[in-house]
Amino acid sequence: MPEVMSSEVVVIGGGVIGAAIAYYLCREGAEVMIVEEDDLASGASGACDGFVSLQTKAPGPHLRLAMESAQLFPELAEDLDVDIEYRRCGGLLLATSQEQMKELRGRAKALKAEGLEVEILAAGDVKDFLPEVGKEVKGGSYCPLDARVNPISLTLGLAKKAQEMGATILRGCKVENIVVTNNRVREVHTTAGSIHSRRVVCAAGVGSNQIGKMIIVDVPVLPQRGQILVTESREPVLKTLVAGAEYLGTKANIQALMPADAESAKLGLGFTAEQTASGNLLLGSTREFVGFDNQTTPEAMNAIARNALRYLPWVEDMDVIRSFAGLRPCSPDGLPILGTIKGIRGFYLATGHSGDGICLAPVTGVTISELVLDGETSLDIAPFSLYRFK
Amino acid sequence: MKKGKGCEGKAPGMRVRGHPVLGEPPGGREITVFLDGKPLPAREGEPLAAALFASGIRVAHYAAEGREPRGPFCMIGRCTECRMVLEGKGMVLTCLTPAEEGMRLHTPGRRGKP
Amino acid sequence: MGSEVTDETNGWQEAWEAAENGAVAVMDCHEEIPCNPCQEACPNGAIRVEPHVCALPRLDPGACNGCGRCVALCPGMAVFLLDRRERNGFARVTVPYEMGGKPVEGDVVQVVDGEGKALTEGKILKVRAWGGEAPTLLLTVRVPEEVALKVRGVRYRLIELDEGLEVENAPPLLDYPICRCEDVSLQNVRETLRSGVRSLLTLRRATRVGLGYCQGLFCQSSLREELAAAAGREAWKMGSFRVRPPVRPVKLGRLGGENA
Amino acid sequence: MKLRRESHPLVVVGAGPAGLCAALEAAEAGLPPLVLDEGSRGGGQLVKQIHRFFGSREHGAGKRGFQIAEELVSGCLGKGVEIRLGHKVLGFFPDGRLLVDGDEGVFVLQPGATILATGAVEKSFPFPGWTLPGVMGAGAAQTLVNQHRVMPGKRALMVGAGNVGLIVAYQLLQAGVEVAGVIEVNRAVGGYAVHAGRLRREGVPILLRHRLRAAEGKKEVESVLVEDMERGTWKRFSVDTLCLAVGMAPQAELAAMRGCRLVYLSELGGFLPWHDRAMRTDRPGVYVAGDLAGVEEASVAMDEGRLAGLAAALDAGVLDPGEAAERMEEVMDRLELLRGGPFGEPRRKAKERLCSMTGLVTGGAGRKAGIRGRTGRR
Repeated sequence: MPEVMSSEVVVIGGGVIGAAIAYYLCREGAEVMIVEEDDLASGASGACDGFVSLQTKAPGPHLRLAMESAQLFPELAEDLDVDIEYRRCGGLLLATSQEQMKELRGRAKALKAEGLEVEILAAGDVKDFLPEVGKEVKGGSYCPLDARVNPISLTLGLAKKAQEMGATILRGCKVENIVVTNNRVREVHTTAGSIHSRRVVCAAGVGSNQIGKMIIVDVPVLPQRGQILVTESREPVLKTLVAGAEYLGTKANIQALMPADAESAKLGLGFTAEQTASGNLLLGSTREFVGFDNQTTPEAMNAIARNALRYLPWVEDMDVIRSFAGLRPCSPDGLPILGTIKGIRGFYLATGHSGDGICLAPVTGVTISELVLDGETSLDIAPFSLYRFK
Repeated sequence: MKKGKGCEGKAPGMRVRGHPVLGEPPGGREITVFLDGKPLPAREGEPLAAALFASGIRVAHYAAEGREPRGPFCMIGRCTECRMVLEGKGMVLTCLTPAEEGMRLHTPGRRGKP
Repeated sequence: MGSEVTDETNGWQEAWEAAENGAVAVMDCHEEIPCNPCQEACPNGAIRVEPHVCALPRLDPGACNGCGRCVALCPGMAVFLLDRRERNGFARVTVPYEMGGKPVEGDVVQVVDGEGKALTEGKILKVRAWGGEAPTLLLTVRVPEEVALKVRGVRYRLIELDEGLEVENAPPLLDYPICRCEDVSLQNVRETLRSGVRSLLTLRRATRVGLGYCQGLFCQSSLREELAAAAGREAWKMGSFRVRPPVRPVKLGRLGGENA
Repeated sequence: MKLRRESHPLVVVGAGPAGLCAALEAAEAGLPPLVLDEGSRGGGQLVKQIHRFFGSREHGAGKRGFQIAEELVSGCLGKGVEIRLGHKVLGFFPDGRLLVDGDEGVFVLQPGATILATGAVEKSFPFPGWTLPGVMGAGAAQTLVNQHRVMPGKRALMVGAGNVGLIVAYQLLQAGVEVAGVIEVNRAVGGYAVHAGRLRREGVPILLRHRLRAAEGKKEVESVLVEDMERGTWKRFSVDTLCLAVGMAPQAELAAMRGCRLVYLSELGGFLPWHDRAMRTDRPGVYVAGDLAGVEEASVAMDEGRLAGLAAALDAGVLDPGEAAERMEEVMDRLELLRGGPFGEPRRKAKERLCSMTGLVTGGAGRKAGIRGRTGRR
């Protein structure tokens, strides 16, 4: 017979969001159990780039959330025992047409109005940051606060620290049902046994919809595939994060920044590049709704490589040694879903980060831990409520 | 114990001559490639790694921040230990890259070098 | 000499007797290997590999004319010719030869046994080549009759056996990389395993093993064994890295190249 | 600009003995395939084999490996088989498409059916000093001396007294490399006695119950430490080259990527794609042959290739089922015999175990069922 366990809080999902929530809960002295179906960082957190990018967030609540999160990273880098490779390296957003430039200027203005430092660069200025850019590049914007981090190390580091503070991590443990009585969460049934708990956080990423069904709540999170190419390791050649304006276009659904050709539009192609601490370039990426298929495809590999050559022609002689695909937990508007559920006490949602999970993990952790333990949050999370979609 | 003849310093001359089954090697055109700036004889079309072996050179690159020399291990393009930088091409597997006149090879990773 | 004949199933006794009248093949083939070119080689049908391809060859000495084709074509170089025609205490032995030295008739060589030990010095009486475009040489040497059946080859020079140099104390074994591409040491892997890691994927995430140029081809099986040792399970049950294209490195310029 | 696409009714990956025989057989049946190989010469590992081959006439026995390679290549060309050399298959996607890098650029190839004959790769294991230049696979040394005609070093020690170790040690001698010895942890030589005999008569010691401990040297191999397991003592051999011949493993990455179920059989080299007697995997339209389907002799690879070629032609509907059955029976019978004898027995049993693993493919895995296969159910 499976044993019966209990915990003050159960966090469903051992990705970066679950790990961050567990970490901040433990810092407040809570008793936490992470239930992970596979292994830590086995989903999107282990198959993504390490962008902690601010200038790609939508001005408003989204940006404020991200800026809050960005402030938490240096402290995390300090506190975690694992080197999370956090570097405030700055980020470039490149435009390949005057229309895109115009759009970027408008956005920069809006971002600045919210207090984010963003600089508009002419084509000539871009060369200060990159050895060489493609002829199509007309300029871009630069945000010095953009940073990068190793997403796997971040997830593992958060989980490890949480564990040291008393959290239990159940790996290979699948949630089968959530018992609600008298409008309150009571119990979580898992393949490893039942866990008595009055507080359950759903941080299950692309599995959140399935978890929601257990309590008859529709959590509108769909898997969105993003493919990435990995190159051989090189000496440092890329100081900053680099993204193409189309990345922003496909991410935030901005018509003026969408890829021009039909094939790229179909793939949701947007250029991203970063160099990891180990020297590999990660080149992205796509946005495709293909269910739970996390294979890479010939079309996307070709398209990503072709796109990379457009922006950074000097990558031509670099070897691609691997590709991978992750499934972003995507919400209808691309913003996270944070908060409680009407009519069920003790159930909290922290999902739908739509590709911003790494960036928003610290602030999600802090906010959800406040919500779980105090019932209120220092940051207004009303804009991220599940009920904004209704 | 008999001291192996070949253990101290390999001079050029590692080509197989007068093979009892295969006879003399088919004569590819003698060409020159460059290793870290120094000329090196090679036969046109043979893998670069073979040309290096022919001159007794077995270090392809340095790993572990320049501490560890590495050389060809599988000769069929799988181990990737034979990789070197070929000017204009980037990193190549020398066991699969045919030698051409004037190619310039560089030993990557050596400490104190780019 | 009959006592020297150890394998009568291969017709050595008969061959020894038949050799009085001229060259005859002696089959030194004692393992059931799927192989029958000797049968194919013989123009007289004197060699039979029956009932199937793994059977040991049988020679009918009466039908063998000592042409030597089987000597040249045997992939195991396990056939030789014996010729006792001289009847003066000497025999002629013909062995296959594929080493250096470019033998010519008249060369004096070391005649060796199956362990490479010199039996006698002998003069090469005859050099023939047989077996297609890259032929095998057949060298005929004259040796005292009493060693004839021990002859397995000839050598131009004998080398001392290298037994290695005895090492007084076993030196301490140092750490070494288990993953060559990412330079992950064995100790690093073992420490990570001690922290409770039990899957290839987690091990990879924690240490970067298998993330390099070769895609984990070279370290995967060693990692499985380390994992298995830590988990007390069989190595093959420890899983595999997921295969991610490209399975061979490819230049970005090629992958993204515009092709007609 | 879109990724170039090409399609072909039958694609064979790998132009070794298995791939070429598969191509020949399919071509004869009226389905001439497109053969891809990343090497610069057709014939796979045969091109570096200079010894005469075992087997029977059907396998080119008595001829040298590179000669067999030449014959197979010209045989294929004569039958209208297109062989594209220097073509790397970068991926075999679950939808059945191949991503290929060749002189025409990177392109997508859509095969009607695919025969994987990707061969095997030498195993290696880590030990102190194994990263030093001069330590290499026996096959690498063989490639150097026989194909590229260059010596890997002046004096070598071979690890492993299986057939590969014994043959390569002999061929190093032929090329003019001194061989200090062959060491083997087991109590007996693993390879054929005739191969051991050839080496011994050249004065090369085969040291049984000796274990490799370390390769030593500053920049390259200068010596090798070996443990005498019987006496518990250590020896140092002064050599500049250390060759490892410790077995081969099927190169199953493409099969794994395609989603073929892999099974583990140590007698056949490790993980390999499950297949029936007609070389069908559990993925429709995907066949395997040769060392990928279990590391064995070249003669076996050739016959397995023939089976795969026949099965592909049969399943594609170009070969009369009766004729196919007859041809397959003939090849299967020969395979049975090739796996006879003490050396083939463990492999024969392993293959039998493999083919009897049921529940994987509809149509069953029995011999007759294997022949009948998926005719008419493409």
